[in-house]
Amino acid sequence: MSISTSIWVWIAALLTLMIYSFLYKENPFYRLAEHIFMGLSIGYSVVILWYNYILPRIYEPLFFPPHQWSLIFPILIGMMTFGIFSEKYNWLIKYPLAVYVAGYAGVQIPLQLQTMILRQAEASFLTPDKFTSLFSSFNALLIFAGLVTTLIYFYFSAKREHGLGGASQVGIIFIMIAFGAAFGYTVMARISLLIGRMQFLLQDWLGIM
Amino acid sequence: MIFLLILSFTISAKDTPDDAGGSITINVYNIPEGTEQIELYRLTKGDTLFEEVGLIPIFKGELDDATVTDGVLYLYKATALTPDTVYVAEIKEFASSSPEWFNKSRTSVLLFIALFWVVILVYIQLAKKNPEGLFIRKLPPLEAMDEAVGRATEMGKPVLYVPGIEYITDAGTLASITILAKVGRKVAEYETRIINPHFDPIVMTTAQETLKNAFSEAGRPDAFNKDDVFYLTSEQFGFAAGVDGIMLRERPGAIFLQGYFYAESLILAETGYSIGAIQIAGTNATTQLPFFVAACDYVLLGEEMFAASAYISKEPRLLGSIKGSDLAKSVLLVLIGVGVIFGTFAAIKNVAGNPVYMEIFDRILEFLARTAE
Amino acid sequence: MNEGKKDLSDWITTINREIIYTIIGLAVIIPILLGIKEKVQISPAVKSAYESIESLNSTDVILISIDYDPASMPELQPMLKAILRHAFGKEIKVIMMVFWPLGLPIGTEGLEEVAGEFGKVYGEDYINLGYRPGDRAVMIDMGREIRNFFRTDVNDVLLDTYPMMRDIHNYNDIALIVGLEAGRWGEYWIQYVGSRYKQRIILGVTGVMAAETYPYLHSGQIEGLIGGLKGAAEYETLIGRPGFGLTGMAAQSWAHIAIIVFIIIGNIGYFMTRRKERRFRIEGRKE
Amino acid sequence: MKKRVPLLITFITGFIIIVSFFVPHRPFGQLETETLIWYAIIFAFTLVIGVDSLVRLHIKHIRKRKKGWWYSIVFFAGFFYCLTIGIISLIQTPNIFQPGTVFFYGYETILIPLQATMFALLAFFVASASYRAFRARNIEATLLLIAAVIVMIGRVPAGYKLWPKLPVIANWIFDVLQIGAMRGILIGVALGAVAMSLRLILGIERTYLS
Repeated sequence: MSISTSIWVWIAALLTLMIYSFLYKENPFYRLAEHIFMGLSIGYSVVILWYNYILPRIYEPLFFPPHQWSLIFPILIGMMTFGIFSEKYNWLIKYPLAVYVAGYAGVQIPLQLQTMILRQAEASFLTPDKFTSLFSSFNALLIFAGLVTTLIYFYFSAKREHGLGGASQVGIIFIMIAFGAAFGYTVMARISLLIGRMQFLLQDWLGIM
Repeated sequence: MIFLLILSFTISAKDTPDDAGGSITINVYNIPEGTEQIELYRLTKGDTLFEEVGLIPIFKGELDDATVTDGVLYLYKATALTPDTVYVAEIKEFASSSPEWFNKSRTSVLLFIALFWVVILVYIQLAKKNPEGLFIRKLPPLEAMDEAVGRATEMGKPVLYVPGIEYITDAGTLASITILAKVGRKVAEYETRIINPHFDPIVMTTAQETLKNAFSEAGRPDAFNKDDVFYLTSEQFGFAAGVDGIMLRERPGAIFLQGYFYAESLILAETGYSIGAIQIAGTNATTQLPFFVAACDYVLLGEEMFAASAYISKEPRLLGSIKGSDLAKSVLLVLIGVGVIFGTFAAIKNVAGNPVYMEIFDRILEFLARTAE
Repeated sequence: MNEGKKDLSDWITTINREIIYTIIGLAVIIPILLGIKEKVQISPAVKSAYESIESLNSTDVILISIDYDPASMPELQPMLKAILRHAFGKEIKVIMMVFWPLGLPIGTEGLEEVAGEFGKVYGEDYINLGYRPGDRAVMIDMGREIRNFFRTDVNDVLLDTYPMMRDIHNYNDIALIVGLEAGRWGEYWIQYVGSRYKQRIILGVTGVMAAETYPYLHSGQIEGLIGGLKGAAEYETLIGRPGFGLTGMAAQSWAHIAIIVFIIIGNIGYFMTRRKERRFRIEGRKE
Repeated sequence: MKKRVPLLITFITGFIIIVSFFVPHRPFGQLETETLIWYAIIFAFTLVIGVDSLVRLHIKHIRKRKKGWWYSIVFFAGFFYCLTIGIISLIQTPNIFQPGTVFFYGYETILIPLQATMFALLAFFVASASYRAFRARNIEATLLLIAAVIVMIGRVPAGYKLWPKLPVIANWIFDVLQIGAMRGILIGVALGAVAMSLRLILGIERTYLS
């Protein structure tokens, strides 16, 4: 294999090097790549906006049978966001904002309770099947201790005195171990990304593999 | 004495519970050995011919027929095909579907919401009556924020505030906006510059208003520069590239990374470190916490971020709500604790030959598990 | 400290970022350039994936689904190539399809490369169905008739023109599904095809996803699991054809060791400065 | 009018959505999916604001010949490039994300390498961050360091060669030791988010409406 003759591979390779150049220091090449990136991604959002939102969600349901006239409401609410373009009608944006934020808050409350809090609590119950062997009992108790002390660490309204202070000390130890483990676990995936880029540069671009 | 029971292949049909109607649940029992396929047929009352509905998955023995009309009566028949025989089962009475007004499987969620709501409201009332009696522990990252702004001012450098890459609907983003108001007031007080790039346009407009108010409150409305609060891009790594560029060019003295972050967290934090800025991070993204902890000077860990946003205002109502969610934590701890004791107790009792406790325990677990579906 | 003069302990507690970056870069580049291969331990999960394909006959057909994009290519492309080499080496026929649009170019590249190595003929030994949107609907409908969604192949040629496809209509004609996953499609394959049609499935997933996919292997819903670059390297070892997986694994090992060495150096330096500071404090009292 | 009404809207909307979680009967059961469609439409309008903000900023840079103004021209070049290939593809085919279209090709050849390279910077950053942060300063930091190093080395073949038990210990740390704390953090975050959402609906938290 030899060096690539495709202009697209060259562009991609040069952009890759431009981005990496910032590891050394800020320079015009990085800045160039950064602005190309920015421009492309905005152009991309405009195309997505047209293609994924305006066409299928506004234009088609409104102008083709069965006409969904009810969609006029979200369109009107959406248009109120344009209020920020004028000094006088600036406050109009608070209406769509209120609808938007409240709607998601309403979805979040039961969903968080159901899928995060209750489910995690349920998973933490010590059922008899967790005590089948000495080792598994030990593990179950360890997980349990980690959970309880971590929750205690996140107590905000109680003074850290007596047992509570000690428990939250243990809690932060568990938390730190968890962070270390998560960090170590991710390293491999991150190195894989670099391997991918190097493979592209060495193989697809320079052709020296 | 040994009874040899040959259980026959049967079928049952009932209205699918807790749904909006339009669905009947069919169960088959005692599926014959060696069955390769179970076919389901349906007869609409008044018709004469059975029509095919579909295949019932053998391992599950259950199928939701979601092609029915509410109120119409149906008769179901299933056939189990083995290499040599065809078994047939039919329901005796007509079944029909109807919508329900309450999803019973979500009762525990409702209970918790009601409890939570009441607790928070009660504490808010208590806090209003007696604001002094409310203790909230200090959060060092929050204390460090003023100092960080101060140091940036001393060095003559701007402050960079990144509100994460989620939408305004994310609780972390909302908390970040409150923290931004606090940082903004300090920035205005010290007459420093704050740079605030955004991933989402709505968060941007909200931040613009918030900062404008913060500057007014500090008595310097004209010091606010709207152009410093700007939209960058809604592309994850494009945003990271843009913010990194800003860090390298503007060299902020203090960097706040507050909000929901994804993989770009460490890209931003390491670049920020390389320019020697004080970094105070905070995120409700549990997956990114380890990276912030490794690379930043101070970090608001998960829930601390929400507590911080309530703490800033020092408003009794908000502080009351922190107390409320602490109590919810206690309830959970008690619940889990009781579960542990009861579970152990039930296990011992069960071994001793009294299955009643075990059954109660199983029921409780089932109740919780159902809600998690 | 001591008149701004830097001694060894200061140097090693504040190694320049550029030096760290260079060494990490080299730790990845050198193994790739020299094609260094790492020896890996075979895990049971990969072994059972290997055996699933090993158990097939030369008349059997496997379906490979490319459900990843270029970001996951370093981990999953070596798996694709290793599995293709294994299959083509056993004269098994291959159908490839794509659920992640950006996966099409890379999947096609891998398929054509390995097919070329084995002198396989398009349309007789392998076929490329291309990309279709609508994941779950496509999966379910392919249980009835592949042509419902894939009337034509990736080149817009009718499937029936190809001799290989004449007798292939649905999952009954496919011996095994191989899903290469970087997203949620792996779970869809299990739920919508594995359970519903009792289809045999093996999955290859990214390293990050491996932990959450293991339960499916334990419950028998998939027959084998190849996780991350390490899994790809194991598979390459099993088929006796070392490829990029093993090279990548060497790069991984080097980079990991480099990071750990940096951590150790940093800590040695840290303890040295601490001791030095303590000494200075005591000496300071003497003065 | 300017603040009261939005707060009222917040309360009513939030309350109805919560109710709909428990009531499968029409019209509540369909409400969640229906609102999501509505929100997608509102979202489309907000994107316009973002594009407007950025385009305006860059025009300003060019007009005022600010330092580095020609980078803004580069920005527009990228912007119009993407727009053009988008339009060409839209005219060509109904599905522009189909492999083979100009848009797909332009996306794949330029945007993907940029994204991938930015993402891959993390390989360098995990190295520099762990060198700097993983120092045995106190008990917590030491445990963080030990957990990270064991999990890191346990995942590569070198760890097995060093000591065959290492991968086993790494797995145990990941499957057991860290689970409790992670669950605790998750529960905490969820409780905080629920409390925040309740504060919003009750109108106590209103910074975002400022």
